[in-house]
Amino acid sequence: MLSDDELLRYSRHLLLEDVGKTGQEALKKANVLIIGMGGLGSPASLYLAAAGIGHLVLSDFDNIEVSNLQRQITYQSDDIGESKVEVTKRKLQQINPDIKVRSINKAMPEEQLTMELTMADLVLDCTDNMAARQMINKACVNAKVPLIVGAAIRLEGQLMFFDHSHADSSCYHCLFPDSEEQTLNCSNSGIIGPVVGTIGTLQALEAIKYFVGLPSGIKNKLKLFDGKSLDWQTFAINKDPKCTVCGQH
Amino acid sequence: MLSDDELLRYSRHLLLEDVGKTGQEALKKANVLIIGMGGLGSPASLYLAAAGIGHLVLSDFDNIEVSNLQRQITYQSDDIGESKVEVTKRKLQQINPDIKVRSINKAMPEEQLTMELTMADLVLDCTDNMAARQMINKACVNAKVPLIVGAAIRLEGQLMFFDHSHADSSCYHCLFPDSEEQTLNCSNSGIIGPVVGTIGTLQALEAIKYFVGLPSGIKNKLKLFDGKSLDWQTFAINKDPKCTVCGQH
Amino acid sequence: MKIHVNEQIVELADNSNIEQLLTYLDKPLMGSAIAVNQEIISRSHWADTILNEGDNISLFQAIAGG
Amino acid sequence: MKIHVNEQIVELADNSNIEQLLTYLDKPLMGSAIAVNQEIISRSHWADTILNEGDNISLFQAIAGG
Repeated sequence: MLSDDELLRYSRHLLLEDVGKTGQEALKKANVLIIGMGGLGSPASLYLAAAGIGHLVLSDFDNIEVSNLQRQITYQSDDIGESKVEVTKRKLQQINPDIKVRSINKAMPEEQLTMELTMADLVLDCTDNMAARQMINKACVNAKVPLIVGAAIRLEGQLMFFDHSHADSSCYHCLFPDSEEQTLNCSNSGIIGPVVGTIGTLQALEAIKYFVGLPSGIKNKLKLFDGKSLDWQTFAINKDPKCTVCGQH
Repeated sequence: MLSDDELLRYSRHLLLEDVGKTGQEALKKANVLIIGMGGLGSPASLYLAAAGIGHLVLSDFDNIEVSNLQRQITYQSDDIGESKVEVTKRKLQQINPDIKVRSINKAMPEEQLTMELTMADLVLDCTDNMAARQMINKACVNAKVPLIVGAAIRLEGQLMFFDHSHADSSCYHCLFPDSEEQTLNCSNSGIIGPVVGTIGTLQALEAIKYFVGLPSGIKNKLKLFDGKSLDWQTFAINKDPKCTVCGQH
Repeated sequence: MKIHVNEQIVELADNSNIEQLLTYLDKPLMGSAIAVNQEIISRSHWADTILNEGDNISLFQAIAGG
Repeated sequence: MKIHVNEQIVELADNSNIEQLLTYLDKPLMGSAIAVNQEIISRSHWADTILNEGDNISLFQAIAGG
């Protein structure tokens, strides 16, 4: 049931046939785990809190640095030195006091992540390194939890949706089987804020669509974003039967 | 010249060949007028402030309402009733104390807009009604000021870039010659937050690219965004020689 | 002739122009834009733009919201 | 035969497979993904995927950043 305040707050959702009261109630019941509170996690968490996702769990181990402020729009100058998850939690509650936000101020080891997944309906991978991405993918495959992956660097972005609640879903490891760290990341290659912002915002969009029951256009697909041309390419990701993570090995 | 603090703050720009020190100094000198502080203006202004646009002018006449909070991520619950431009100005300065932000807390009549355009290098149309869009387009054509137009409703978005510093540019009126109000807007049709967020974020991206000297992929083009499929369509907008706004009438 | 309108096949008399298409589709002119093969056709050219077999027509409305 | 790799034309021996293309291009395998006509080909199929005249190949790197 939605309160009178909620009916007002979410009126722009309730007007949409694709959301309505049923959709808003589904958002209220939803549990989303967002891993990484940087350039992707900033807009993703802001939009999900604003939309009324009832339970958000935020995970990151970083403190806010001045170089984050160029693109991580949750943070302001006087937050420097504070924990990203604590500051984000506070701001999300200020945006939307109706939702519950829990923070995990550390790098989760695999066992803790697996435990968290028993309570999560959906995971957003908003991390910044290959080791974390592979670990999250593997844990979501094993726990059968849907995973929306975002990534960005320079003027390029990548977006994927693997619905691991379906056994025939492909996985991140089918696409990128290398666990070794890439040499390119935001700290050594740079990034334009709205590029990573666009990808994080679209992760939030796909999450909202998932809970209100709108089909995703990008399940088992990779979207490549070229921020120079604003062109998008779309690729189908077939399940690799020999995948050591999701295959019948 | 950039200060030591600025070198740190913008380090992820300075690492990019496409931005670098020259690009960052160009951002610092830039004057951008953002009209409308709603679902488009929220992310657009946050990303431009974060990126170090030196002079931002924000225009809106609305106060914050609870129904805005579902998507206008600059605002929080205890801002309700306050002026959108004043709250945004305060938050942008908290994100980036190095930039100058000026607020115009009213609907600008044409003469005031024309006066503002003498000080603006670029305008973002983040408004929510056809009358304002037509007036802004006409004023930008006459003042030869580049204009980046965003619009969104339900799960659909539109994005355009008209560089009115070039006489051969097409204009918004070549595309949509009707000044009469549309029946569809966010208040009566609803909107998903990250859809309008994606368009506003891309308006900021195009603005940053413009000042650092990166070519736009969308000049005289319309991008249509379908939030259901995440597909984008691109259309060329030819100048209409008979256009009553930009043609040789 | 056959043309595509927003990815639907439409059967139209040969040598029809855009205004005739819109009349045939009974679509509102107000606030509409139309593109032929990814190129917007200005309102002033709707009467003199003849459509051809296989053309891809996109018809959509202005969005004012934000 | 001629194929397109990231929109550049590449001349390649007939019946080449993806591994042979990557060797020919001297591109790093690590962190790379490859698509033939908009479909990703898993690493385990690079050796047995034969390319055909006119194929559109997309070759790109994993992005880890965020």
